[in-house]
Amino acid sequence: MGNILNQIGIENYIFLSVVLFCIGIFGVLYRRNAIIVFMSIEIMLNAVNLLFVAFSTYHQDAQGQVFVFFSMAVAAAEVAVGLAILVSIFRNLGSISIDSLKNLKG
Amino acid sequence: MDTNLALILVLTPLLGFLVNVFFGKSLGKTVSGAIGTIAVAISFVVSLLLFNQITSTGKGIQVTLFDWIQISNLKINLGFLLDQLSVLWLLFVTGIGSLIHLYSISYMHDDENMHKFFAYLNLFIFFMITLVIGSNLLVLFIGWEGVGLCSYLLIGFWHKNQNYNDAAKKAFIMNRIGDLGLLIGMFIIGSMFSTLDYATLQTAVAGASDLNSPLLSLAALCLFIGACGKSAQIPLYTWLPDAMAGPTPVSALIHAATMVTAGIFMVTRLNFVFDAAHDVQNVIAIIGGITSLVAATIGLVQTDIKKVLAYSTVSQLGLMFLALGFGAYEVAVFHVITHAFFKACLFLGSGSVIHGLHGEQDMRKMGGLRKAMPITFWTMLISSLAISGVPFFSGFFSKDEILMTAFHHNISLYVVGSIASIMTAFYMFRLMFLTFFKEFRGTEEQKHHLHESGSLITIPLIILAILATFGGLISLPGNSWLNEYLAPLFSKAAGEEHHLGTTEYTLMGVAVLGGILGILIAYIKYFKQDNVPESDENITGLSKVLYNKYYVDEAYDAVFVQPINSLSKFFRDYIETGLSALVFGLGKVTNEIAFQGKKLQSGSIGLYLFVFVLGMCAIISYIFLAQ
Amino acid sequence: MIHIPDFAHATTVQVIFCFLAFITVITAFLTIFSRNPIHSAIYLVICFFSIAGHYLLLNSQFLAVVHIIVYSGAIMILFLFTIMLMNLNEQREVHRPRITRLGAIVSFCLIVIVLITIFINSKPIVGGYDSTGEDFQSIQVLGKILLNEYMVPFEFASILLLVAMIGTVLLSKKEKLNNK
Amino acid sequence: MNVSTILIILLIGAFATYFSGDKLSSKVALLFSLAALGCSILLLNNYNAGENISLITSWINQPKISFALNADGLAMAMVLLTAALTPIIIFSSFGNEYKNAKAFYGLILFMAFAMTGTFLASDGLLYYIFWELALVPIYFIALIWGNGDAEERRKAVVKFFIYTLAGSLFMLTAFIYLSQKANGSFLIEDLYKLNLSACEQFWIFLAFFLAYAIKIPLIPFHTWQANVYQKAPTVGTMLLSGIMLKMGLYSVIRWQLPLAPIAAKEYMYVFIALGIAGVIYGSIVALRQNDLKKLLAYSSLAHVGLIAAGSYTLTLDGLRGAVLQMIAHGFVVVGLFFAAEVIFRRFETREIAEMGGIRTQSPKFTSMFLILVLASVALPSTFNFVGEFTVLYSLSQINIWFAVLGGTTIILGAYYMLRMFQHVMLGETNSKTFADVSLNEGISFAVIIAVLLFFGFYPKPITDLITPSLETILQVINKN
Repeated sequence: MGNILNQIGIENYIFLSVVLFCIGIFGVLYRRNAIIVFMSIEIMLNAVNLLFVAFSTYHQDAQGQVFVFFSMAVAAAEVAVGLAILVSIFRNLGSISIDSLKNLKG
Repeated sequence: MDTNLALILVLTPLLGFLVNVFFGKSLGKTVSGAIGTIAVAISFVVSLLLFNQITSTGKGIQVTLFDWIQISNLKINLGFLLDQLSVLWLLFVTGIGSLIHLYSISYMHDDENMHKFFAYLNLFIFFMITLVIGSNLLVLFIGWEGVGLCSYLLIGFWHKNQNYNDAAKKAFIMNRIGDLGLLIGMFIIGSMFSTLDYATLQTAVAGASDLNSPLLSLAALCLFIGACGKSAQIPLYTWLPDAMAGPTPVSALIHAATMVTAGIFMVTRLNFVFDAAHDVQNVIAIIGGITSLVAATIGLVQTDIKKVLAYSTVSQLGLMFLALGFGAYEVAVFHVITHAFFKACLFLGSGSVIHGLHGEQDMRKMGGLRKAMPITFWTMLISSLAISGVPFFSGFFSKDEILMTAFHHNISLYVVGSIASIMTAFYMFRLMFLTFFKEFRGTEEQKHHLHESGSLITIPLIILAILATFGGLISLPGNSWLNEYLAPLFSKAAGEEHHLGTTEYTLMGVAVLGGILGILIAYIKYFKQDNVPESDENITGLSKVLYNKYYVDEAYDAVFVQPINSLSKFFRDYIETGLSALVFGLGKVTNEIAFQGKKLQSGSIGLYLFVFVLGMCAIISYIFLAQ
Repeated sequence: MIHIPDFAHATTVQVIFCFLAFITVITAFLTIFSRNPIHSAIYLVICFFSIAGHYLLLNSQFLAVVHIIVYSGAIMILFLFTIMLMNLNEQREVHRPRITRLGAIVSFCLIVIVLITIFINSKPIVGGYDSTGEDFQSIQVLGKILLNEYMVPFEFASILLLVAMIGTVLLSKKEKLNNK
Repeated sequence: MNVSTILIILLIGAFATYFSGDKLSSKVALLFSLAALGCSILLLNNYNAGENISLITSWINQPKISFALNADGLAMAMVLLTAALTPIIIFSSFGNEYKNAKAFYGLILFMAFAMTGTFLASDGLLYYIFWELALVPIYFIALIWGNGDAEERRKAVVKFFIYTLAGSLFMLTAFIYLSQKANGSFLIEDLYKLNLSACEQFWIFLAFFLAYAIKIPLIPFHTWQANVYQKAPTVGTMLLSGIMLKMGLYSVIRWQLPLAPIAAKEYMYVFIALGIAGVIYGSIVALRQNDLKKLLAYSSLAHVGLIAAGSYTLTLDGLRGAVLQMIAHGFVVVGLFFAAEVIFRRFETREIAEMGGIRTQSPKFTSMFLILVLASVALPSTFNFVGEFTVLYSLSQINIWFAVLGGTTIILGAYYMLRMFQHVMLGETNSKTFADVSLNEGISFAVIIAVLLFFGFYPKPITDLITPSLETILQVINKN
């Protein structure tokens, strides 16, 4: 079989991940629920991962995929820690709305 | 040998000063006075030796001690030049100085700081000698400022009185204005001729191609400003009358006989420069004439005995500058010498009167002192006759020569000078009549204590009176020893000899008549009609203007002193605070930015994210779109 | 230039791509817009599945499998657990003020425009998509690379995961420790 | 033996003083400062004998900084000034009690160390380090042992610190730029050799100017001066006005002019005018000051203005006069501030209005003070006259009006100094008792006065010492 990108084109993957990424950003900005914000971040991460894989195929090189592995590991760790933090915030404040997190005020 | 003599000449007064400063108090009054007097007397003796040497050889002595200041195109030595002019000056400075020291032993005997007085007097003599014998302008400048300093110290000798201190300060600052002129003059001369040494300067000026250049004129003008300050000429004369705050011997020595003639000395010394700048000579003559007239008019109505003498001094100095302006240097020098004699005598006489009256200086409270103080009276009378130009006294010859020179050059200045002379005769005899004739107008207690002063006071008076009488002999018209003596100094033949023709005799007659007229008016007004000047409040009209010295002091105060003071206040209160606020403002702005920046950290995560995204957009577009 | 799929003569692969892309974008949007966090989580799972589909399409099977295990499996379960633990529902979230929403929309549009402009302006890709035929993404190859070239980062990743695990336990247990 | 000896003595002295305890510290400090003076005289002797007393060793490799101390005549003169003034300053403080004296005297010696280093350093960065190092001790001296309200003092001192520091940063920038041009070398010889364009020189000149104008200070950068002088303890004021100001002036001659000669020539008139404006402005502001130390501060502003104007003339006379005047002013200003301190010890005030009538009670002090006042107004036969005359002469060679305007210092200086003298010393006897000077105080005054009078009549030794190095600097300036 030939290269799959001959039929789809790398541009389309780029567009797809851009859109996905922007949706993630939009979610981060739009929602105040910390969990949803977290989900948006995951979407953004996945958009990047997708691009990595697409280019990995494009270059016929495994390194992009290896990177995605690490990125997944980091994402997993991040989600675990992040959610733990959210839980303890929820315990303390009774809310996970990011508007209530004003302790960073200078 | 010459070096040693010169050093003895200079250093003896300095030694006297040092001894009196460090040990004066423990030595006792008489001893410290004696030390002071002897120190000056030694200088006088040395001066006589030098004079002897100069007259026999006819050549000046140049002594170089060591390099002083190095400037690229100038090398200034600390050196002395002893020639005809400086030795002549030395003679009367140390001579009169010795007499006045002698006089002061008695006069200042009641003062607790007498040793200091003698220390200052000796210091003055030291600086005056330095001024006179310096071999270049900068050494002259040491003496020039040094005598100013001594004048400051001595005017403010009674330092508890702030008015006296004000007068002292005023004298110093006025002198410094002149000194700036002198300095600038020196700078110009230095850059033009690359020397400040008199001898080299003379050859350089003589060899200069473009005489009468504006730069040289400017230099001469600046030097003349210096002379104005020191010799109390318009516009810098106002310090001299105020300087009468000092003890009377000081007025006699510094403010009549010696220091104030330094300006004339300097101009005479640099005669070759002034000869090359005719415009400036005219300025000098005009200023001299005006000063003599203005000062004489003020002198007409003064009631303080020393103030009268002070204005008389200013007026006489004006006459000397009149002569200088016409290039008749030897005539001016002649008048300096005779004036030193009779004015010193007058001041010392007035000092004797004041001493006798325990500090009273107002002539309205004197009178009838003739009987109580005969020696003082006769010596002062002789000096008054001399200053008024009565024939065969010294002042007659010198003043007559000045007027004659003026007549030959400029009639209007001659008229001005003559009027000033008539006025001089008038106010001097006004002084005599008010002080010595009629009845005593002071308190009973003063009358009771009236007595002639001691011999230490009267001996100098007598000597000076004799000199005032016969001093004119050194330069008789037509047969002048002085002119011949000074001839080597001047480029042109020493003074165009006055052919004693009809004109000259007429002029002499006119001068004599004028003098006698002045005396007569004074006689009628103050002896016959028995007038006594009115008390201060009752003075009106023109006399009020004159009595208040044309309000010149007030004008200076309003035009110079007050603006500078308000400027200073303005600078201090507004500019300084403004600049300070500007600097602090920089700090405040930083602070404010930080404070506002702190507010940006609201803690709102939404806002942070929003800004983060915007920033990311900006960065990405910069990286990818800017190219 | 943008490669516009010709739908009339679309190949199977193209059709699958379009379909997957459509699902991905739609579910992503739904994740963000649904009020109920649980719905969001469900949509996200679908989104992740579609991304795994993309991976498969790109012939990286192993990655697709790992993706499903990690994301759809582990992470999403974590999310759901958390949501349920907190007992969140749609009423709890108050809507943001209008200005914030406007700002979000503006910045969204902005970044979309910026990124798209960049890609339009960037140089077109030169050359075709040649395939060397060499195997580069099979499990074998990846395993070799991971354990040879990327040995150290790989071990670090494991440490990271360990640390994250410990941290998570500590964070969620902290309250109890304080209470004791 | 080379010049580093004196630095070592001062540095060891600073630590020895600190560890000798509060009671002994003043004496130890005096001892070490005298040792430094002796050492500097010895060095001068060696220098005059033609011995090479400079030192260059590499210090830091990346960036390339050498520990280079260059002692030419000019630097030696300034080192001597520092070494001579430090013992006088320390000795003058013997009448005061300071808490934590060991730190106080240690800091004085440390400051002397840093300032000596500044004068000697011939590597740009080393020079900069010493330059900033000198700022630290004076900051603490003024802050901890100063007088007046603590809050105001802190404000004034911090302003001074930040202000001068900010100025020097520009200098550092200039140095870094220069060293880039000179292949990473900071050595002054290499920097002298650079051929910079007029534009580059302009910016470098400006950067240096900011640093020096604040330090010297020239108007309008002088606002820190009066307040700090007033608030600092008198010892600190003496260090500042006597030596530290000279650092700025010295650096103008050593660094600023030779490194940017084209710019210096181009903008000569501007900077001379600025200096002269400082003369007039300082004099006028000094007229109406009520605080004795502030008045002296403004008089100092006027004098350094004249010195700066002399330096910017770029003539041998101007530079020479400036250096002479620097030394003379160093001595006289220390003497004057000491006089203010002597009065303060007795009257506990610095307000001129509360003084007066001292002369009747203490003739000796009056005489000494008067001599210092007269020296400050440059009476001929004092050292100050030699300097002032030379500077004014050089100004007159540039333009006669500069000399006239600069010469107003002769009149205005006399005005404010004599006015001050009149109100402080003369008048009715003061109701408060004023003991005449003690032996210690008398010695300090006598030394200063002796120096001023001796060099007033015989400045040749100093002139001969500084002239060759000034000529070298002028050659660098005029190389194009």
